[in-house]
Amino acid sequence: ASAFTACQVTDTGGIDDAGFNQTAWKGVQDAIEAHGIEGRFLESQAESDYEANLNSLMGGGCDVIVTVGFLMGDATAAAAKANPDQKFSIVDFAYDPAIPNVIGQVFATEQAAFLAGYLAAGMTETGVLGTFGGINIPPVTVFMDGMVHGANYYNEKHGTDVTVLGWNPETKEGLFTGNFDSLDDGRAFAQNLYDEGADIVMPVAGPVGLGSAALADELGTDELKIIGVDADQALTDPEKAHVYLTSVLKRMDSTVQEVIEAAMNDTFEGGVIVGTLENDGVSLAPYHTFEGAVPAELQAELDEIKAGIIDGSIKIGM
Amino acid sequence: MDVELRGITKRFGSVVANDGVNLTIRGGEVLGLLGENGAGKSTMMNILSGLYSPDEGEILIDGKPVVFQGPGDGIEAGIGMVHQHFMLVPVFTVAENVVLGVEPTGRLGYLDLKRARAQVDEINQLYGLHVPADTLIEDLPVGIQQRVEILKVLFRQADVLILDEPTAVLTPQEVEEFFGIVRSLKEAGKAIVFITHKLHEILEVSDRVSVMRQGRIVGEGDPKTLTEADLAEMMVGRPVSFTVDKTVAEPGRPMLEVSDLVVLRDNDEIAVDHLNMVVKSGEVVGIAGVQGNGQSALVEAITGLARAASGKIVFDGKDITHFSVRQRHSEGMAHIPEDRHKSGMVSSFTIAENMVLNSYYEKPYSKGMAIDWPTVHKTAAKYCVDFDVRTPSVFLPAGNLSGGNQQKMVVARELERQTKLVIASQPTRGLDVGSIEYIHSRLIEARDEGDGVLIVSSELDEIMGLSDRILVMFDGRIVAEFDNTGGKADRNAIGLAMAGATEGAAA
Amino acid sequence: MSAVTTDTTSEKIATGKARQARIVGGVLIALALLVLFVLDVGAGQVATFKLSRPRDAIVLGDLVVPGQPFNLVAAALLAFLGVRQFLRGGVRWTSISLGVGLAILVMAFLVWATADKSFSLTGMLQATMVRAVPIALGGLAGVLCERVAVVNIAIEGMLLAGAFTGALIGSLLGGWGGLVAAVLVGGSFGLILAALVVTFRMDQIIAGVVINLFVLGLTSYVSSQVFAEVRSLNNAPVFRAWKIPLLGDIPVIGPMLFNQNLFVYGALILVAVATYYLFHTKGGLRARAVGEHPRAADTLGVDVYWTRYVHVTLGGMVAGFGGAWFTLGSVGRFDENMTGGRGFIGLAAMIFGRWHPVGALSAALIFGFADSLQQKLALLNTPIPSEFLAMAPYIATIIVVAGLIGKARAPAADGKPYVKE
Amino acid sequence: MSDLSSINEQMRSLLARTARGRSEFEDLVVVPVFAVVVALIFGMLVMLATGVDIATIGKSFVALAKGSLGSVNALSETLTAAIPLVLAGLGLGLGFRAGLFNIGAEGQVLLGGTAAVIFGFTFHSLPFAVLMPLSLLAGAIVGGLYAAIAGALKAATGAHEVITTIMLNLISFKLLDYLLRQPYIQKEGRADPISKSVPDAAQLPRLLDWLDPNLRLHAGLFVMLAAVVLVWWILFRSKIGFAFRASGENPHAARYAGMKSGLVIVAAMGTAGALAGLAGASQVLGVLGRASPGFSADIGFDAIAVALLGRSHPLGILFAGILFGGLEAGGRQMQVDAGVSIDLIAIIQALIIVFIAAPLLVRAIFPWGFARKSKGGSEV
Ligand SMILES: Nc1ncnc2c1ncn2[C@@H]1O[C@H](COP(=O)(O)OP(=O)(O)OP(=O)(O)O)[C@@H](O)[C@H]1O
Ligand SMILES: Nc1ncnc2c1ncn2[C@@H]1O[C@H](COP(=O)(O)OP(=O)(O)OP(=O)(O)O)[C@@H](O)[C@H]1O
Ligand SMILES: [Mg+2]
Ligand SMILES: [Mg+2]
Repeated sequence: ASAFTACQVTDTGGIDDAGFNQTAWKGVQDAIEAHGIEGRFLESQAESDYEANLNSLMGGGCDVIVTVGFLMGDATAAAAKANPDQKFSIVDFAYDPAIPNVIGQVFATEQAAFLAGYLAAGMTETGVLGTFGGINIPPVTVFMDGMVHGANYYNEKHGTDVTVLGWNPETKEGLFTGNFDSLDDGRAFAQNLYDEGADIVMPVAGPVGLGSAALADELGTDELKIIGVDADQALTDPEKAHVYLTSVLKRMDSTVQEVIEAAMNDTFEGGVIVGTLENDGVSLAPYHTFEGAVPAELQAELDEIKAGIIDGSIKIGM
Repeated sequence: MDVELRGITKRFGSVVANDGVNLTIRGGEVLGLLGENGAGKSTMMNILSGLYSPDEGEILIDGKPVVFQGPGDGIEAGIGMVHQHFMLVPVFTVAENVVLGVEPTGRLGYLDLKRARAQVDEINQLYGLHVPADTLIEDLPVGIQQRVEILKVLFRQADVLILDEPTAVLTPQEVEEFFGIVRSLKEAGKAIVFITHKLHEILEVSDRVSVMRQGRIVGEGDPKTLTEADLAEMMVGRPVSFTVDKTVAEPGRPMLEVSDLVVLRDNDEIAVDHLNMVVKSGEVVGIAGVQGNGQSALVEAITGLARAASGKIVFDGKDITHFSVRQRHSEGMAHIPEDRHKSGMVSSFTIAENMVLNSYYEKPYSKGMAIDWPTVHKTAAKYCVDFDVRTPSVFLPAGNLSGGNQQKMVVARELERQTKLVIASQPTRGLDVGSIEYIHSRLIEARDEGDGVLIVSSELDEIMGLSDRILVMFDGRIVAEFDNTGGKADRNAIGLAMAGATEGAAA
Repeated sequence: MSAVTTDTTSEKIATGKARQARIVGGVLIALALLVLFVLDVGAGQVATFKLSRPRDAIVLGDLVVPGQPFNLVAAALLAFLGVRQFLRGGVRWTSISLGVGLAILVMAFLVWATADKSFSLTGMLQATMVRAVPIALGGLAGVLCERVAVVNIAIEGMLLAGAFTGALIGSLLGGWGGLVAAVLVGGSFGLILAALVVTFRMDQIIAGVVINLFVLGLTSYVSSQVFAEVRSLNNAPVFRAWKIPLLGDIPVIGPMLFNQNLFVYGALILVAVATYYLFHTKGGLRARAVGEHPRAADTLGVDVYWTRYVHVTLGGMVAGFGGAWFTLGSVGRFDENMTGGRGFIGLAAMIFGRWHPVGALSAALIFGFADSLQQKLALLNTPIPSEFLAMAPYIATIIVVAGLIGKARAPAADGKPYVKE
Repeated sequence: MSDLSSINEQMRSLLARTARGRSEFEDLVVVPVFAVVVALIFGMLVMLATGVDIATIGKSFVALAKGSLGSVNALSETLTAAIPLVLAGLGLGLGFRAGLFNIGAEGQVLLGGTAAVIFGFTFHSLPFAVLMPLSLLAGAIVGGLYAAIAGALKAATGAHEVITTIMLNLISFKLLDYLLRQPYIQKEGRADPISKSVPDAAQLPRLLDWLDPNLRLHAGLFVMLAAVVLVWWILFRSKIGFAFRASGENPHAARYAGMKSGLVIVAAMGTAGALAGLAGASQVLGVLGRASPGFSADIGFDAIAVALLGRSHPLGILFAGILFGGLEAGGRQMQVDAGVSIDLIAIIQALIIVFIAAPLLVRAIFPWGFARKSKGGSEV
């Protein structure tokens, strides 16, 4: 096989996790489509598989190996050090100091989530927003942080009193399902927030959020709207596309594709890619069905804020 | 209705339980069936009732051959069996147990318990059974449970009644009443098969007797012309002595002194009520009483299985009220429990393991934290030889032994040690005459070696035969005491005391 | 029973139960101190419980509870119960006192957590019911199996199979088709379990574990191979809530009981039917006899094997129905391992509910309550870490099982194979 | 009877052990072989049904064999995966023997592993000879104590161990999530829920890295083998084991024999938990090097199947664990070589257990290959 091959090792969530494994794989697929390369993946059932899976990819078949998630940080580093000629990239993780043959991909997710929080605060009719997470870990809570800060910023600007239920950035405590599997939890937790008055909810728990979308679908979007995370969920969950106000995009697919392209063009250099609003590594997805519903002024404010964040005049969480 | 069994053979693995058995059963007649433990009586009757299917042979009803696929077919054909081990659901009421399988129903499968109750009461009346229809089985004394079994069979309008050791758990009074029931059934034209180990019962109630040994019929006869000794010899194949040979007791120091003992049941009811008694070394004390009057609780308290709520238990001068089971055991107390299957043995354990069930931790069976298995095995083999436990190997599961041999195993375990006090509860329940003879002689031997022996039995014959002194227990207390030197105690008086009649005669 | 002479009453007869009663007394007093000192609410703070939601037909005002007085009263009540229990040691009252005590504790805790805040009580109760459904159905499936003495560890797998089938067939044939298919597939796994344990005399626990492994493997495999490619196969319609006219408008209780979807009503009806069946019909009597004393049932012509087959299959069907809830009654799509251990909790609910359908439902409701309570508390910014709040249902279960139930009695033949000669 | 030589003769025959019968041999050897074959055939059918072509199926079965047995690396992976399964399985088997159905191994693995990690990095300055064994011990103790909670509850109040251990599992997951956020435990300089790493001196050394640095087989192998012997000794040679077994088979008889049921329950649960804790410890000290959410990866649940499959006998558990380890390693290879989803392995695993655990089923499917039994055979 002389064709360029990109390989991915998933973490225990599996390739169809409706989260970072899937989004990263989409990056590989995009690269396949764009450049006619080959791609393959190995799923990990348990953490003890990471090392074994990486080992079985050594031996030259892969031009670049993409790993996913902080849990694979150690295993990837070890493999990279043992195989200095093999190119690696890890999603959602970075090394300090950098490893020469690994590109870390990290994301300033709070920037995009900040916009989502602002947007939601501008759109809510009840003055109450909600969010919940899978487990209380930074890759999850960074979304929730951004949302709360964005809503607070809206309150500051407009003198409103929009509250966000489900996360307290000071105490670092909030509402968590405790798993990333139980779609039913997604529905129940969204119902809980809805009962407390929330009309826009952002679930940050992988596929669990699909359960929240099912509730919104049933209640109707004037009652409840959902903000997706990671990918544009109006596209990944097309059947429920109409319930997503927007999605907080963490463009792992584009960074993965970028890494693959770097490897193909021999511009691969160990270090870190940081996805920000500025480089479109994170962003807000289109409103799709809500295109007409978002007022022009609000849209203008959002553009302004985006610019502010990019130029540093707006600091998140300060 | 006449039933004939022809050439019935049934094997369990390598055991031939029935070996070409022929037997005829006639309406209006009681057939007594005798045989040692494991002779194959229950197996044959289970085949007749349709529970087991025979490997060879056939069953003919009124001359026509029938094949039973299951007990349902047997019931259909009018054959009803009262099993040796009660086939009652303990958490169901009497009525529920009786109607199970032939339930009176309303619409939507509704279980018409009212009608069931009425039907039960009807049969109650007809045969004078006096069973309360609404009580849970587990709350009933065994004697009544026995009647429920009979009620079940009658309820299905059986013409052939098989009664497998129905009297094993009954008191003398209950046995008398039971015989009354049997006679009235016979008069009603039913065919009855009556299995028992008690020879006098056979003589008393049956019209014909068949004796089984090792899966075969080895003798038949007319009870009017046969004696107990004849029957026993037919059964065991050698002459058997019925009276326990024993010398006059020479009581020594008090071995067990129980004073003011109170024991509570699980539901906090009082089972033993300020009871006082003494057992001296070198004497056998028998406790007679109708089941349910606290005998079991008394034994449990003495052996440490139940807590004494108040009172004192002194064993050879030592206050053991708060000793554990194990401490009492090592002080020299031996305990033959009333239910060997439930608590006397672990069926899946080997015979060797069962032989050291409560002494495995002691020398010489253990070294440090480990068990010294070679020693255990040798000891077990010796015990088997000494106590005539018939088994091919000590490595077989104890559950494979017949009941008599299981009991001998338990007795061996308890009596082979150095003991000072032997507490034996129902030591021969369900055993054949050969085994009974053997175990009785062993208990007397223990007495003659200077042990105190306490026998608790619902079998008045056993109490009368073994004891030097008899205590009658009623409602948690000792209500009467009898000197039985030379077997001279008044049987009638004891019976009356057991029924609670002579409160004043208490010691 | 027997006439106890007067001198007995004066002496102290220590029984196990009396000791237990005294321990419970001590616990209650400790709870009183806990409420008094740990859950103490500042003067003038009020806890607000919202009884209606904006769109309810009959709108009730909020339930406003003055925090400090309420918790003082709660502490006093707990102390009274505890002291009474300690001194009198009334055996019969032990469980009741503990139950009441725990209820008071939960209320005091709620008031403390909600001081100067508010949450929707109605929503919490409705969620309690919803969260209880799969657990109750799992528990009911367990009851049907264990009543005929077949231990069903495979409830989890049967739920998962039901969920998967509901999604797949629901996508193809619509909700009702999916529901029927889920029930049938659940029933087939029941049948398989019955065949393995009854006919092939496999250890019941192994058989259950195996079915769980198998279903998890198969559904994950198919969903990753097929659903990932053909999305339309995993997009089933959801049965919507159906409000019963009038009853559904009753404040607080209405939304919980009368404004739910098919599965909630189904679960309630099934529990009622199963109770009627097990305890008031001929079939139920026979089934219970098979579970308690199979040989006795056999001697009376009840076909033990057939009875076990039928009930285990029925249990599987109930579990299949419960599984369909995850997809057809909740989110409309399947995801790997989406039942998340609810089957095992159902098993616990069955034991906790003493092998009785109503008991299993009640236990499931306690789970549901603890679960929805936990979600509310997470919103109230209590100083308790979210992980500990999430533990609440489980800890509550342990306490209740240890304190209230004691030795529950399983069907006597439970787990034992029956061998005919 | 008094004839001494006849008594000796009698004793000798009583002490003769019966030879193993043909049916035992069939159950132990023939049935498993058939079981594996049938399971693979079923696995093939599943693949066919989901549209996998024959060539790929062939490739995947070759990969399964290669990945589990076909090379040093495969054997190393098989044994590595077997270690925690056997350890936890031994604990469960011991519990089953004592009549305790402990579903809680998963939680005990989790907390035992976590304790080993915490102990390891806390006392990182200790030398290897001290730190490694003590870290293992810490895992065993914590696992044992955690299990003993369920034991104590059962002994004191009769709370059913199935419920309490299920609940303790769920609690342990949350507890671990919580612990991993605590600054003392969390990896330095990271906000992710990952514990600090186990220092080298606490790690179970790899045994074959002189051959190839990727061979992961570690000294936990010896821990596992020692545990097999130890559990065998406890169950069948020691006094406490006798009490465990007696209580498990017949609690009434055990009470009659003076065994303290409460003590036996707590001790058996504690021992079982200690073994599960050891499984967790060997996993973190030998393979993972740290704790993270859910690192136990269902070892505790798979171990239930291992223990049952091994008929709660230490040797049986050893073989069952190795079988499972082989399936895991081979399954990974299937994914690598043939691109077959790893979920398929779970299906094959389930089928193998079915057929091994139900000899009657295998006999029904394959009537040949077994000696014919006489009617009304002695299967009880
Ligand atoms: N279910 C069984 N499995 C194997 N062997 C059995 C079974 N039932 C009976 N046996 C064997 O068959 C033989 C006859 O047993 P059976 O129960 O018929 O004897 P019995 O005459 O009723 O004895 P007892 O007087 O003790 O009741 C015994 O050797 C016994 O070991
Ligand atoms: N499942 C079984 N497997 C092997 N042997 C059995 C089985 N069931 C019964 N037996 C044997 O059948 C014989 C008779 O059993 P049974 O249950 O009638 O006991 P028993 O000797 O009559 O005791 P008891 O009179 O106290 O009831 C015994 O030898 C017993 O070991
Ligand atoms: Mg018999
Ligand atoms: Mg008998």
